[in-house]
Amino acid sequence: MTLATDIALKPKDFATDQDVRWCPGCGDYAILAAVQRALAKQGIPPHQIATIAGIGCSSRFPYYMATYGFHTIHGRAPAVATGLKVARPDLQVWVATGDGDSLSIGGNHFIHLLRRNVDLKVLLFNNRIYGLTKGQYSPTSELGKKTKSSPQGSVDNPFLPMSLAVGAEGSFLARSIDVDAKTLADVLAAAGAHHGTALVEILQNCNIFNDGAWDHLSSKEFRADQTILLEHGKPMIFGANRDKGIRLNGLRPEVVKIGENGVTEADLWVHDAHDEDPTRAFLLSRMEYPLFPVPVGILRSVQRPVYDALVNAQVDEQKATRKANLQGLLNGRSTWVVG
Amino acid sequence: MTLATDIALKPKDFATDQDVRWCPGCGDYAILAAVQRALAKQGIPPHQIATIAGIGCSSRFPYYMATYGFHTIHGRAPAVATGLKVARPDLQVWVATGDGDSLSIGGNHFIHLLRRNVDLKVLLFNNRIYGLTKGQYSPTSELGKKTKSSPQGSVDNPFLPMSLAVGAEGSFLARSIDVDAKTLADVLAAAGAHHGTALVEILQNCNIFNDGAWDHLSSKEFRADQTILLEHGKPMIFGANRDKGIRLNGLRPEVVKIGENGVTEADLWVHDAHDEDPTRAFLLSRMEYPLFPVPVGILRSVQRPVYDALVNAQVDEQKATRKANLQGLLNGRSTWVVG
Amino acid sequence: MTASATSAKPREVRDSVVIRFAGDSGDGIQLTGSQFSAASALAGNDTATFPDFPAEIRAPTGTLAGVSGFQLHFASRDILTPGDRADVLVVMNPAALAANLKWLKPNGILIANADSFQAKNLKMAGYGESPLEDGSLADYQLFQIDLSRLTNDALQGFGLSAKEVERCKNYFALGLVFWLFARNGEMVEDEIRRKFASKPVMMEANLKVFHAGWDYGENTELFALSYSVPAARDIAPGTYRSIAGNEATALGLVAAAHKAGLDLFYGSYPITPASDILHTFAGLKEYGVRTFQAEDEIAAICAAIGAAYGNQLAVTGTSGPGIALKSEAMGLAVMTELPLVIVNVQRGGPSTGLPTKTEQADLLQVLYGRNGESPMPVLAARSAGDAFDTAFEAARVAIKYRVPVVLLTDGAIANGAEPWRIPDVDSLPTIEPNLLDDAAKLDGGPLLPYLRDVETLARPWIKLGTPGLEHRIGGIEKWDKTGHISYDPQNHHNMVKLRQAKVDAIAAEIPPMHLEGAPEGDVLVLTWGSPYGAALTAVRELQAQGRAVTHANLRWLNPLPLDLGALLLKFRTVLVPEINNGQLVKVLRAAYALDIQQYNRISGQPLSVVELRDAILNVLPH
Amino acid sequence: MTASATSAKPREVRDSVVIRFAGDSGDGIQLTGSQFSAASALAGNDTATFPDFPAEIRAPTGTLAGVSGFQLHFASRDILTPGDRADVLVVMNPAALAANLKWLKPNGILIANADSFQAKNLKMAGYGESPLEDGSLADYQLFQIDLSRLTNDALQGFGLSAKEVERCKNYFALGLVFWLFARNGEMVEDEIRRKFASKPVMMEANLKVFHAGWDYGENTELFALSYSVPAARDIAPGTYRSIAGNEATALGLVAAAHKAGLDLFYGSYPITPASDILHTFAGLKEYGVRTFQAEDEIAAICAAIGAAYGNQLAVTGTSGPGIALKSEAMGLAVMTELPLVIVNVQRGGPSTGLPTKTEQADLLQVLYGRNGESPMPVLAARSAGDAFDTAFEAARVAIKYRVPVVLLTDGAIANGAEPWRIPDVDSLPTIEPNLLDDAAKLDGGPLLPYLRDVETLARPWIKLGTPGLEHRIGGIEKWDKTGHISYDPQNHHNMVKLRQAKVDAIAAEIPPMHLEGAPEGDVLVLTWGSPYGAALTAVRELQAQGRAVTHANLRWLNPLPLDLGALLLKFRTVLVPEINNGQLVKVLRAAYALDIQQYNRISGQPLSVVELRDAILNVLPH
Ligand SMILES: Cc1ncc(C[n+]2csc(CCOP(=O)(O)OP(=O)(O)O)c2C)c(N)n1
Ligand SMILES: Cc1ncc(C[n+]2csc(CCOP(=O)(O)OP(=O)(O)O)c2C)c(N)n1
Ligand code: SF4
Ligand code: SF4
Ligand SMILES: [Mg+2]
Ligand SMILES: [Mg+2]
Repeated sequence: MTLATDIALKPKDFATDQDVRWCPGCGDYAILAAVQRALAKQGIPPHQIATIAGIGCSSRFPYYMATYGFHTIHGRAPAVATGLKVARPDLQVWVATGDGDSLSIGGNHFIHLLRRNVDLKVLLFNNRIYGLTKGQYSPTSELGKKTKSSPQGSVDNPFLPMSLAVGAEGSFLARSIDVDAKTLADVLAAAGAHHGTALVEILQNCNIFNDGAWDHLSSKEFRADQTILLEHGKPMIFGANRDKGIRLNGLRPEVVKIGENGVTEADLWVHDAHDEDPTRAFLLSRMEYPLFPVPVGILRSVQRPVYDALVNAQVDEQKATRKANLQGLLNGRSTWVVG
Repeated sequence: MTLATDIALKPKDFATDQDVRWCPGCGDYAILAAVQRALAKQGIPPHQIATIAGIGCSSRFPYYMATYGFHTIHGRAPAVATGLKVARPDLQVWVATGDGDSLSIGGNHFIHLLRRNVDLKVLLFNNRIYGLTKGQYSPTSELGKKTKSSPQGSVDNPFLPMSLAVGAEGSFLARSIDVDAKTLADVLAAAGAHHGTALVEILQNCNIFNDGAWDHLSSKEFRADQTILLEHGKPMIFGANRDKGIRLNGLRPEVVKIGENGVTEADLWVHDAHDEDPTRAFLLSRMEYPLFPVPVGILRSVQRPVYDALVNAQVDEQKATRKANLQGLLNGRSTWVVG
Repeated sequence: MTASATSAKPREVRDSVVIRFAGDSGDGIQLTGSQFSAASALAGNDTATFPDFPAEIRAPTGTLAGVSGFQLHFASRDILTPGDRADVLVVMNPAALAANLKWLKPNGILIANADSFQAKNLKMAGYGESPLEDGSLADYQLFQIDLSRLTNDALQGFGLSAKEVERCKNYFALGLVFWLFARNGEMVEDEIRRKFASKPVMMEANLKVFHAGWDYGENTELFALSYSVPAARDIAPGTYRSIAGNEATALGLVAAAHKAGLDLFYGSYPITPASDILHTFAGLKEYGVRTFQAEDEIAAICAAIGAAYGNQLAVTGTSGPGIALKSEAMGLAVMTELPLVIVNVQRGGPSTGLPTKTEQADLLQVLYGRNGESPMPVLAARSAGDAFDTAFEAARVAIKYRVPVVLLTDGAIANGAEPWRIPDVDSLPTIEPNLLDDAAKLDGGPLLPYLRDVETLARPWIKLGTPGLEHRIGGIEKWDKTGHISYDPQNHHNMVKLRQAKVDAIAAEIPPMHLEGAPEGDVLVLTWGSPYGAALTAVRELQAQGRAVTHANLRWLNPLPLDLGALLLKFRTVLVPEINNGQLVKVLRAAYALDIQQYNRISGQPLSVVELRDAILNVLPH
Repeated sequence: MTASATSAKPREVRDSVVIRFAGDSGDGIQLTGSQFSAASALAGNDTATFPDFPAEIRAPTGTLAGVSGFQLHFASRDILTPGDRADVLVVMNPAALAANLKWLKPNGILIANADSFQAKNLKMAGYGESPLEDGSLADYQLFQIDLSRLTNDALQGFGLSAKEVERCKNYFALGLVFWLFARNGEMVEDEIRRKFASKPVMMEANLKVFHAGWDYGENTELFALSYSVPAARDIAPGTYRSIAGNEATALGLVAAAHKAGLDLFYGSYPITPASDILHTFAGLKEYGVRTFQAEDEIAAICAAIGAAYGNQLAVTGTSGPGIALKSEAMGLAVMTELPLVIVNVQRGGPSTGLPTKTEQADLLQVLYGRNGESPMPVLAARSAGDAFDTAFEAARVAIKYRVPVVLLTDGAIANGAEPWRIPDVDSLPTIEPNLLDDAAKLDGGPLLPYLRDVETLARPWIKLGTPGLEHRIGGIEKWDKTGHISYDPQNHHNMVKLRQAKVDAIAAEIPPMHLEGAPEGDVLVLTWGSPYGAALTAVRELQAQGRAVTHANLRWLNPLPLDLGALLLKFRTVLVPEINNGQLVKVLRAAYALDIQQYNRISGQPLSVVELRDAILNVLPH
């Protein structure tokens, strides 16, 4: 595995000299800055990192990261990254992808990556739109959304990416918002440290084709009341006055007011990110605006066997127990001699 | 929509004259018979039904069904069937697919079908193996499984198809076993009646490449104790002596003995297939051998908007409100005359 | 007073003018260009346009990467290309100048938004000193205009923010060029009124600015004369409109569906430069059009195949990378012999390549990019308007022969608009889908889903839902006639030959080659797709000089026209210009074992008249 | 006493024999065939085999669909094909007879399991009366043997179930043919001992039955004489083994990885007939082989591309439909210029086609089946053993030139085994991966990921994880040298030409064409892939008759050998036999604008010597 160095790294050590070509005001800028900061803090030098992306505005990410990088084809970043990670477990591999890239054309690789639990860190830029192709609805766009390709409103029921990821056996699931630098820093650090597939959904604003899609969560005005920051081992409290909480009523989470109707902090759901049972993560994945504050932070983080490690362990084990002998291999089981 | 006829249909009305070419002893035979019986009972005549399949042993299904039929390409049956159903909402469309066909190469179409809730009935023949290509592990094969392509044991963590389907917003989820004719008949009837995507996972024995994969559930000896038949509105009871049940302890289902430690039927989890909240279905999807009896029957059945119906409604609405005028369309907004 | 008032200044009459607008992606260049183009068409000019998009959605303002261009050729005669180089270049900022000056003819008119030539913008465009001041533009007629300031002046008292004012400045530029070329501004005014119907202040502001631009031209002494390009005379009579290739493609297919009495199904996944076809279809539900924005290109074509099985006119469209993904399913359509139209709007490759640029390098892919012997008819449109007819023809053939058919267009055709003589719907041929929709038609015989029509070799298209016509199809080899699965060796051989014969048979109804020029001579310039216009223009120029050059264009790439082989032999040299590395040349050499000359520039740009004239001169006897 | 004891009956010496075993899929036909084949090889014969699988896993017992066949040609001379028709046919049931009689030569030996010719089986095979009794087999030497009863008799007292007894009967048949051709049975006995090591009763039973078969031949009066095929003399000296094409492919690639000092990555998704490559690799982890059974073919190639970027010898393998799916990613490999080997084990198409049958119809697909100008080297193996060398060569070229390379084999090569002279590992060429693995190598200059080697035009293969060599690649067009994204028109043109030039440059190291026959004459028979053996055999026969016929085989399909064009001109006629509709012919005509004759049978079966001889005679001057 990659190791942190002693030399202090700075965010600019992770920046390339390429002009950044997102629209002015795009949420991607903040994410790029956050990732560069997080990597600097993590301390693994750029040459031990690879950044792999598909196609989309967000997928231009590798060009701006002074690591090794690969801007692949639409939807296939998880597959390319899987091959790279299996071949090179010594590198830390990040995947940058959009909601179209990962959940539309790349949906299959996305779910297979999660079930295999390959040691990749996946940044899913969810702007609920196809940015690069200029504004068609995506698999996370809301029902009824009017876009160029859905003038009467979309009739495609959207995915909840975190629900899909739970169903696909995801071991690390986190969410943040482009403008929420603090939470983003925390989840990126945790993703970097996770061994296995670390999925980070980042709610991102596309100010050109879907401006304000997340305003109800991201604006300073609403954020405290309409999101909830998950902290492992802590009761689930939110609100500008931190006077609201989530209580579990059987299988059903409900919003309660602390201090009202006899509700105290002790009644609240205590977040357990490390619960082996994915049910809590599933419940969190379904907490949606406007009925619930939307969870940000780490929804789930559990350890389970890691694909690339298992593959390499089998190779090592076979190398140790069965000596390679190419001539013997070519000879096979039975030979005869002519002449 | 298709309508049941008055003329009584017989299972053989749904059988073709083609030789059935599965291996002798294959679980697919029982499923074919069950489907033919279910369709006869349902009463929609063969010409109002289409059977669409991908590639695999199980995907040969259409050749044996005297309905309209299409044996497409590997993994793509949901997509072909979606196009057909959107174009022809008057037909009842069944999809036959295997665990490799639907969850490996076809995984993306599978999850998108479920989220869109296209009105298709999907029979997922899960034999936990690639039958047609002669025995490689599949996305439902257990970790450590030794096959031709995994001589040291598979390192691919499997999907739980029902968990994946819940995560993908499935509206109707059911499970049965090839040899359990009674449950199979019931879930097939319910699938036929459901409006939306009806997914039926059928645990199927491949006696050539994965013989006995489901013996722990299917054999008469074990079935009563290791499966549990879900009945909407009824407490979850199982066991040869019907003396065991499932109780919900907060978020955690647990197996209890009725009559022991003061447990009565009233303490048991009452199955609610129509719960809008998918959490219960998720919990059921994770009840696995050997810790739990494996649920068979209908895990979930809820109504939500149906893709093909919505598409056709928009077309009808536009037809009603904006008169088609091809010449006007060709003329466009501004024209000029020459000569 | 509208901006259509007559000018008091002297007016010079020109035969044709090429004008190029360039600015930041945010500057509304495409809109400005289209409106000028529409007004020219309304004034009776023939027109051809070439929008030149940046690859980024919005690169940072002022950068080279963010420059958007729109070139328009308008003339008092029949023209075929957007023009090689511009007579007039309008630039909104230094980056636009830097990226576009190479397109301006020597002594051409250069109108520059002088306001924007400040240090920061100059630096982003890679300039040291301002080119407006360092004498480097001496070879052009430079007009420096403070567009931003003038716009601001015009809008005093409107109470608009600086940003809002800035957004109006393209109408100042438009007003000015309307004056310069004596265009009638009513259309623009109508458009402004429609667009800003809900924002009366902005409506008034834009109208004001548009007029201010016109007045500026008329009143300042900057411009000594204006120009006029009279209405074209050699244009076929009829009712015309302006149309871009993607829209024409969609309309051609809708018309075919209408003429066949079928609903249309379009399965697609967004991709540049094909997405506008999806957008167009999505707005045509009242014509019985269903669109399916699929999860990927594979699902898109598979759903279309399902819809074809369900008896709709099924269409799927994409660009090159999407065709690659569809190729397995294209084979399924070949095997199941279902009608299907596959539109490929070609762009620069390989791989992601140059998504916003044009190219013709998918010909071999659509001909051969499938496993097994998998023949498929292939047609190509030569221009935006021609896309309508070619799409209609593709659908007609698909339905008649029960085959998947490929329709090729490209980025230049897709986005470039040209005047289009609107066909009379009644005069379009009727398409007979001829569904097998009644078991009684079998006359008591068995249903044979692969029984063939003697003439077309087509199998029946069976109406799903009909009692007694239940049948099954699939991708495994089929027995002739019954359509059952067959592993029989001889049957496979026969079926391979039959599928080929069925495609070959279409050649019988391809009209004879249309020649522009003599039926024999020194050089035949043979084109397919978008080089048509430039090639024909170059050939006409040379013909006017008395050279023995003929032009012909191929709409049909597979099968090839029956008379093509003989035609090629009639010329000393056959020259094929393509925006690829010589793909049609490969096809022709393979078909006729003849030596053929090629001209290729693969730079993401349309071929120019000048380079083609030189290329022809090169192979002409000296 | 083993079954190798000498026979007391007279023995006729034969030069070569073709034997075909046929029975139900459950009858162990493939095993029986392989063992007889191995024993023949051990006895010094040259051998060639052709397994003929049913498409179904296990069609119901006794049906035509379930018949499995295995044909073996063994001879006392160098042979190249499994033989057109059989001298001996062994059938286990009526269906096997019905499906295979057409392969038996007139007066050939027909050994029938008479027990199985009962009403039910006869009916399933489509027989009315039993062909054993109705005189219809009068043209053959028919031997009716009650295999089941005799096996049962032999196993009295073993306490086996009827089903178990039935499963032993193939060893009776094997013992009998071992006697008939005087083969040494030790190998079979060893194999039985190994296979049933954990089931001693079954081990003894099978040994008993095998001997019983041998004894039956020796003792009954049914067979008057036995045969012997002496060891071959004209075979190159060396150590031999029997190898099937899929295994040879895998071993060739492992050997190349070893010689390059690299680990090997194989990304694949199971598909007939390529799956055995995956199975072979999965068992070779101690050689540094990592296999990735992907979720689909797209993931398989993409993962391989990732591994290539990560500096392993990356390989992906599939059959035709899988290539169709991989084509978009193949373009990515072209654009990123990474070493990658793409194996295509061709099968019958189009679409799902004939999955278990052989064909050569993916040549155009691998050459052209990608968007844009996307050239890729293509090699084809001509036989099972040759797959080793061709695979090695494909890997060598991929590494040397940093290009994706296609290796074509086919169903017949993949599953057919032939004797293979085992190469000496030390004598295999070393491959120099020449990684750029140290920033110091840049000599202070900037890292230029698309800087080209002057000779090969290869770009550096940069060792990931090296400080100072961080760089980024991708599918968008790149600037020459820097590898940055570029939309520059002229650069795109140059890069298209460069990618083509790089592939073309490989031709310089392709050895001159190897000819079997004179360097000029009446007919050149030019093959690629599996028709090689039959074509060469036919040519040799005709040469023996003094005809001016020459044979040559193409390992390289792209680029074509530099001397090929001139060679073709040396013959009055060039004849290209292919199991497709004339794909190489298209390529050659396009390359050389020459008329070329073709012979095509597209029936999922190998071409035969006889038909090729006739085809050559057809174009020979009379
Ligand atoms: C095979 C293929 N199909 C389609 C496209 C066109 N395409 C590029 S990006 C994209 C979707 C972008 O959406 P998303 O992944 O959400 O990224 P964003 O631009 O919003 O960041 C599409 C459809 C492509 N490049 N390749
Ligand atoms: C594109 C493509 N890839 C691979 C295959 C080979 N293939 C056919 S069926 C199959 C998997 C079958 O497994 P499953 O879907 O579980 O069906 P089963 O045979 O077990 O019923 C595979 C890999 C194919 N036909 N097409
Ligand atoms: S289109 Fe949207 S997502 Fe793309 S760069 Fe612009 S603002 Fe960002
Ligand atoms: S291989 Fe298995 S799944 Fe396929 S037909 Fe045979 S028993 Fe059934
Ligand atoms: Mg997006
Ligand atoms: Mg299976």
